[in-house]
Amino acid sequence: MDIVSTDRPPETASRKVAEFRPPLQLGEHSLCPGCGEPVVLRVLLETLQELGLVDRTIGVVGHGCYGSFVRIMDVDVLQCLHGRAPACATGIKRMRPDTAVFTLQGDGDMVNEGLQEVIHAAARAENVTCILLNNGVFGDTGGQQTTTTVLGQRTKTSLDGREADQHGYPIPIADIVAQLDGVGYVARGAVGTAGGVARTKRMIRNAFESQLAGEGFGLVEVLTMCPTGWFVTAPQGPDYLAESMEQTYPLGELRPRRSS
Amino acid sequence: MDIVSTDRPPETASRKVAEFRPPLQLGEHSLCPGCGEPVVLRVLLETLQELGLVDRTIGVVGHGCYGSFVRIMDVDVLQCLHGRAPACATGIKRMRPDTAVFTLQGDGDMVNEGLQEVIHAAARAENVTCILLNNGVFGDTGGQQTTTTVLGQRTKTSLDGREADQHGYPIPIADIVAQLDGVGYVARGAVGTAGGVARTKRMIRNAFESQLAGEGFGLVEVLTMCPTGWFVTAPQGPDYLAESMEQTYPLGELRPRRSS
Amino acid sequence: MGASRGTLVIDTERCKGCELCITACPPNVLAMSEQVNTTGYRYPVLHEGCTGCTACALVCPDAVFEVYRFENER
Amino acid sequence: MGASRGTLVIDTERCKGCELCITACPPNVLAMSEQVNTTGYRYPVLHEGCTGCTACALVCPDAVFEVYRFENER
Amino acid sequence: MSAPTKPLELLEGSAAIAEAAIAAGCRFFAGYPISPFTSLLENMTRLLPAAGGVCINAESEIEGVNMALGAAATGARAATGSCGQGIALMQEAIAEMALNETPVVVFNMARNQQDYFQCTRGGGWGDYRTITLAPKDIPEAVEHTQLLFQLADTYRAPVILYGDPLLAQTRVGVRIDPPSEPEPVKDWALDGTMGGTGRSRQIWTWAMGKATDPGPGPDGHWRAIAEKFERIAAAEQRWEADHTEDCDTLVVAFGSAAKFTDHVVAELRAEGHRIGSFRPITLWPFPGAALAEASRGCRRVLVFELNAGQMVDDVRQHVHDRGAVRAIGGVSIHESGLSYGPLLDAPVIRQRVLDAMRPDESEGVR
Amino acid sequence: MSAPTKPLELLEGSAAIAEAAIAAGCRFFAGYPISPFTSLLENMTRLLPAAGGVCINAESEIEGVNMALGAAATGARAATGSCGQGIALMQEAIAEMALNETPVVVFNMARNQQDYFQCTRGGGWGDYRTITLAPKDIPEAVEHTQLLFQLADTYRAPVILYGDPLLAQTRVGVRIDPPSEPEPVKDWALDGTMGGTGRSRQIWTWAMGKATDPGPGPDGHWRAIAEKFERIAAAEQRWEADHTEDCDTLVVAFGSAAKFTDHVVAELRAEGHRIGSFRPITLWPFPGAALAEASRGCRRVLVFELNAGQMVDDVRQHVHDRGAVRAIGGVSIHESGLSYGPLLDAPVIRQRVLDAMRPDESEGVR
Amino acid sequence: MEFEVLLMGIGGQGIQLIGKTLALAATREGRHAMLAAEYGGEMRGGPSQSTVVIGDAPLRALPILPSAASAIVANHKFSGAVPERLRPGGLLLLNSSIVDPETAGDQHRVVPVAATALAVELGAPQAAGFVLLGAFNNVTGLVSQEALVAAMTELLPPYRREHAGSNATALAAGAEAVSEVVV
Amino acid sequence: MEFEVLLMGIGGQGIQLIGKTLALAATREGRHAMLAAEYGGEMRGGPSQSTVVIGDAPLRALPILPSAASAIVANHKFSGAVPERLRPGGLLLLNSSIVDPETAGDQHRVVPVAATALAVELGAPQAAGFVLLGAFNNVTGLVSQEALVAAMTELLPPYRREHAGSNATALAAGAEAVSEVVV
Ligand SMILES: Cc1ncc(C[n+]2csc(CCOP(=O)(O)OP(=O)(O)O)c2C)c(N)n1
Ligand SMILES: Cc1ncc(C[n+]2csc(CCOP(=O)(O)OP(=O)(O)O)c2C)c(N)n1
Ligand code: SF4
Ligand code: SF4
Ligand code: SF4
Ligand code: SF4
Ligand code: SF4
Ligand code: SF4
Ligand SMILES: [Mg+2]
Ligand SMILES: [Mg+2]
Repeated sequence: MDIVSTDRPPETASRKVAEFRPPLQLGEHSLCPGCGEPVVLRVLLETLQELGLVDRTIGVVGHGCYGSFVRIMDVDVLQCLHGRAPACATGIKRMRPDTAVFTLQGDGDMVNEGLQEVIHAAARAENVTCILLNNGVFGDTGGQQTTTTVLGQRTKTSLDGREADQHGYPIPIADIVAQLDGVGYVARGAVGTAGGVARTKRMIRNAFESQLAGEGFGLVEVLTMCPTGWFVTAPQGPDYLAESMEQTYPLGELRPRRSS
Repeated sequence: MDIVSTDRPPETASRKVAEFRPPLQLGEHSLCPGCGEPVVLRVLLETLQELGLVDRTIGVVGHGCYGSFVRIMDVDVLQCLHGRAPACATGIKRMRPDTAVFTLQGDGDMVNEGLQEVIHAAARAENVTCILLNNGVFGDTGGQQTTTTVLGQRTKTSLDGREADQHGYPIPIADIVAQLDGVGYVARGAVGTAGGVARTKRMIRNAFESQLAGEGFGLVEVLTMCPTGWFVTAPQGPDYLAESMEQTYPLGELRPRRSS
Repeated sequence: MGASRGTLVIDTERCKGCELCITACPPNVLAMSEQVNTTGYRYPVLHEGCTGCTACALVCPDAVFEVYRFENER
Repeated sequence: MGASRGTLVIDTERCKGCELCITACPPNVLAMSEQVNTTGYRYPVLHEGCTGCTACALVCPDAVFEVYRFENER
Repeated sequence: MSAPTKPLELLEGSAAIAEAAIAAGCRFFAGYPISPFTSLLENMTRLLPAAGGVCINAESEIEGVNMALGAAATGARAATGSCGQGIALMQEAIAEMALNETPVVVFNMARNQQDYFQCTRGGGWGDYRTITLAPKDIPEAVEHTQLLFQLADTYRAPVILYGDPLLAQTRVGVRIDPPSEPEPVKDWALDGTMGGTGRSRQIWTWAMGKATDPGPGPDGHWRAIAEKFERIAAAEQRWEADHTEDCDTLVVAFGSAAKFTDHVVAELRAEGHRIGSFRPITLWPFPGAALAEASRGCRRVLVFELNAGQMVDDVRQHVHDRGAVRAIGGVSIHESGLSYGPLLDAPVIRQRVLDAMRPDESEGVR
Repeated sequence: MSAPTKPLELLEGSAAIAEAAIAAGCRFFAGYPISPFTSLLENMTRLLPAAGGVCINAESEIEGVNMALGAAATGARAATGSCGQGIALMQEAIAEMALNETPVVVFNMARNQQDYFQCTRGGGWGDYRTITLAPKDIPEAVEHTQLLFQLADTYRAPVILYGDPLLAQTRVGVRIDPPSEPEPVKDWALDGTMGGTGRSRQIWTWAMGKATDPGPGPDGHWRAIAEKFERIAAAEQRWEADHTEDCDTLVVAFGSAAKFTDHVVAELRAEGHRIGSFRPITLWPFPGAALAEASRGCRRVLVFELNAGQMVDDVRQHVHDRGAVRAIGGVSIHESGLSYGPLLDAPVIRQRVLDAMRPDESEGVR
Repeated sequence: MEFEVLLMGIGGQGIQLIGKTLALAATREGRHAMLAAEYGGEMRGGPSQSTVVIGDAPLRALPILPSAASAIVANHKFSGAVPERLRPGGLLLLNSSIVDPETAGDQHRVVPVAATALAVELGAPQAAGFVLLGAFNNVTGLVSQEALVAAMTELLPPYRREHAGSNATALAAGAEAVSEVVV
Repeated sequence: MEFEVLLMGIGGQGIQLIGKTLALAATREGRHAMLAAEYGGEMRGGPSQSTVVIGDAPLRALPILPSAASAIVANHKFSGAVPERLRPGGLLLLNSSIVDPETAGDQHRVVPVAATALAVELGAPQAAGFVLLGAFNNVTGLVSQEALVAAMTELLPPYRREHAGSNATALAAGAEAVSEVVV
């Protein structure tokens, strides 16, 4: 099998169909090898670009590994307190109703510390888009159990695996939010496979379009790999995601847009 | 029609079928005329007595008009911070697994300030019983909108009636909790009618029995009249409850005991 | 109103006049007094026909009622 | 491996060696290098048969790929 | 200050503050009911929408303060409030706003004076201080409300009004004038327009900036913040001193309580005592130099505060002669738990002052 | 203190503290990850179940502290912890525990020394103080941990350990002995047994008691609490003073930083400087009288703290000559935001001390 | 000059409303007024008190009055504080339908008004407070009777507007009842 | 006497593990040890440093050393601080497979060890750090070689126990490599 040279664009007639990184990304991220979060950042930024929202978007970013994205996202952004992004987004959207407002939060941020914020914002029908990066652990602090950790998973605070008796059950936040009045769009994607990435991107696009149409609260939960916090190798990430997380958190549109 | 003398027990052979107040109630409450909360207190105390839990019960009481019940409940009790009762109850139950632990909270306490606490405790499958007195307002502070205020209701912070656009939608907490893993029993009663009171009492009894059987988290939501906060007269309370609140919050067992 | 199968003791001083008992009484044998108690509230008075069903006691927030059921209907 | 309908530019210095692209490639034309980049990671090399499907670029967390689709299949 | 033509309006303190805030340009308010703050929230609910603003009955204090933070981040004049417990819950966000420089006015309609430390020493995290104004009465609360919006914007910092039940619930005739100073331009505010320019905006306590335009990071940023607070400390001290030229006994008090001590001091002055009064108007920055000056030559500095001794810490740091300081206040709570107890009463205070002035009293440090 | 027979264990500070806590009888722990507190939580997760206790990875700091409150209310020795932001979120509950008298140990594994006010002035609500111990190294942290459980129970109050990344993450050889004092009997604890007796128990900040047995209510109760804190303030001051008999320059520092200043002071002493050191071990109660004594006759009192100036407030209140006080510390943050910056280094401190001692320096108050 | 009024009763007697009416009337007349509510907390039932101060210049009065020139006492239940605070010789207007004037001592200038009885007589039992206020205002001449009526009307919430007429009658009846009292 | 060692490398070279090994070995021998990790925060990749201090009495050393008697440098990338902190004449043990000994200057007693090359030779590329540690310990004689092996074994998590043998070999190889160095 011949190795193809890949150090410069081909000289034969061709069309570029994928770019290194979206124009809105200002630099490299510093996340672990095989982390799923940068993939979501990419599709999010691509979506903002594609929807023409570049100069009227305000992002609110929580605390987790993705927190460092505030340095490389070329949109106006508030780095807020752990868990509070939906409340901050509320203040922002109410004062700037013409902007597209989104939050970027992890499972620790949204489903642990800020569970109340997201549910209340959803019930309040705030017209904002929340994006949840669910890797089932606190990645940033080294892999402790969050409320979304699946049963049986070992973390630094569930040493023999999460046990329902001792540690309780995972909370399927998207399913809960999907059932509230006041909600415009809820979906759950995953970035373990190329198809999953593409579908996730469509979900994020739907959520923003729903916001632009004023349909109410939007949530896109994205299952992301955290090999570091899962104590698996990077290549094992997607399989682990499919075999453990997707079983607890089935993918799909949990609340499609009313118009669609 | 003759008026019957009612200032002393009858002299004819008779059986007392209802007592003034349960032996566990140490004195009078100071709540408004027509308030539904004291009725729940009564059936709660009767239930503890009937289940023989008198000397192994610990109550945790939140902040609301019912807060003053800590002065008249003859059980060991912690008056806790607004909204935090389920967390306190967790610490208590984990250290005293042989006691029956309950919380007494209002809608402002549980569904506003402490939404996170109750959902997390439920998902954690804490083996405690939470009792929600849902009157759809902050009664204690004079009748402002809570998350459970029904659409259209006038409060001091929704002057023209709660409007979805401006104030969001009510949160049906019992329905949410009922769907979580880790939950043993969830029901919703109301105390506007005698039948409702009787059914509510059975629900509370079921919840405690579920706790004693170690089945996980229990929640009994009780719709209670708050004529003061609803700005209606006391006699109008039950009708208002039936016509507005029960429409949004249907009564019944939302998660019956597994064993039953 | 038929004969009484039960009766009440009404601790009128505790009553706060909310009238919940009035509507709760199935045979409709409770009515509010003209007088007020020392706190200024009107309170229920019982007419013939009580069945001893305890509905009034169940709904009363202020523990005003004791209910008795006669061994033999009067 | 059939003929290539597309090809890549691989910015090997950015690669962190996670191998997500390897399994993502439908025709299985990516393999990890023996060499390491200056950060010490192995990186993907492309063999003949790329379809230009962009799967590798979609899954790569580190924006290592540019994908080109040939106007005429080579 | 007020136009003589405009008639007085009889307003509850909370209503006066709400009107003053709206006149000052407040366009976002979020709060959660708690006595005696509730009436401010209710007045805002009533008045703000008509002024084109938004008032949210937030689901909790934490959500309320973070909504206000978000609103302020867009450049809107925003406020929130509560009392004791609720302000405690806001401490993380108040520190955050100090460190990420979002200007929000926090109305602490306290139940009493037991939250002096809470206002002046924070309790959030990191090095920050909060400008705290403690009006003695409703007209001053109106003035302070407007001043606070200006100070918040000038310094890009959260600021606090320390009120109490008397300020919240008393009704007096007041006039609300629009503020004299214009709202500053906020080029730092997030309006969404800078995306894609490479110079998009960022609000972040760590101030690390964007990859293309690095910020100072936490070390540089927090040192800059600390310097800013030193500047504020130097520039924004406010106080009121009366009869301090020749006084022998100085009574120090703040807020509503100072209104009472002033009354007592005036009485005793009239009776010939060499007594004066000192009132910190800004609890932080504490007017230390002015207190040192006012207390020069005093044999007794009597600190009257309705708590177990909190401001006395600041008095001791600055008073001319530390040995002269005596605490004559104390905890005093209404049986409802929600307001002052019987110690806040002119005759009682008068007695305490007289007792402290008795010549046979040993002049020890408490 | 330690039995000479037991070998040293090489333990990370967090592990040593966890073992000390468990040896002291801690049976409930709830915490939420945050650097550098996380490792204490992880060690508790590992060790507590085996000791028959419960460790919960709480869903948030607020839930964690309230779980600990509940556990403590039953009489169990309970603890929680966090750092800056998380402790800020706990302030309402810390005040609550002070006012409803539930003994909980709070481990503030801080990122730096910027949370002195947070620990010593609260920020919760009402009049309360928290005993705060600031160990200078891991062996002392072990000792303090055990002492804190005892103090918490003795005074029925929440207490704080003020740690930092150096204490959390350094490994040293330590020995953990069981504490000498027995756990006090807790007849106030809720065990559920008193229902139906007419004397059922109640824990409540307002202490209104039961209808059949009224309590003092908020006024009486909070005054009693204030008196209790005065007793603690008198009885529990702890400090360390070195070379203070004849010194001309006194360096005041706390916690890990004091370990560094001690080192510098020892060096300078050895070089012939008349320099001494003073370390408050209890940040509250601040050892004011001891500092007054130690600073008598000093021309300079140099306060080294890694913040913008917080402890200096307490120093100024108590030092013999307020005019001698100079702050020589400052904000200094690691680029990660999570630990100390370059100022915490012996050579740097030495230079600051020497600069401050230069005779040509004007000796002003900062 | 500042003139202080203590108002005391129990919840439901309209004490707060008559206090507001008096303060608003004075404000509308261009005077300075203060209305301080004694804080009852969140306890229901029980005492209702307020104080009104009226003056021609910006007020110096404290929101908790050390002493007062006059008092209106609608119920004896919680009026223990009155004798303490009312200055000797001060005006003490009593609802003599409920409070026995004999119990008032001789320190003060007592003016009894059978307010409850009068109100019932007028067919407006809810308006006893306004009877007292009308009487008080006539004795003191603090504000004009028209200003009182206007303020009362302004303060009624829409759903109570129908009481405006009977309240005004009560104000007038109160004034009438004390028209021969020498101030 | 307290003896200080600075350890410097980049993440993944096992710097933390060899520091722990040394400190644990000393502890097991009944000595006092301290291991301070330079705090890298939550940034991934980048420098890895630690310091070990060993003594016979309770230690007085600071957790951030003002100066040290010796250093082990596994990578040049972030070793800028070494010359500053290492006392003149101190021992500087270099991984000469990566760091050019020429760049070390003449202030210190430089001992080069081709640790990476040696480790690869031994078929245990992960064990370069232990080669350095073995060499360092042989030069300094801080602890017994057996104690090092025991500590290393104790520290390996169960799923890495299979490395124990090759790590021990690496320790020995390092010691061997410098056996002729005069201390
Ligand atoms: C109030 C507060 N508590 C704790 C932290 C510490 N903290 C920072 S990031 C983080 C974990 C976040 O987990 P998640 O949101 O799931 O993000 P991930 O790192 O997994 O992507 C935590 C607990 C904090 N910053 N603030
Ligand atoms: C942190 C905090 N915020 C606010 C309050 C004030 N507060 C006391 S009771 C109450 C209302 C409670 O409403 P709910 O729980 O519905 O009880 P209800 O009075 O309606 O029975 C509030 C907001 C408080 N005590 N603590
Ligand atoms: S710890 Fe997990 S979430 Fe964080 S960067 Fe690494 S892989 Fe991603
Ligand atoms: S305000 Fe409502 S809830 Fe409170 S006591 Fe009155 S009726 Fe009951
Ligand atoms: S017991 Fe039944 S029938 Fe008798 S009065 Fe009560 S409700 Fe009516
Ligand atoms: S329900 Fe009870 S309180 Fe209400 S009117 Fe009837 S007896 Fe009185
Ligand atoms: S573009 Fe498609 S076929 Fe080509 S290398 Fe990437 S994944 Fe494989
Ligand atoms: S997915 Fe990207 S980072 Fe991972 S191995 Fe492939 S090219 Fe490298
Ligand atoms: Mg996560
Ligand atoms: Mg309610």
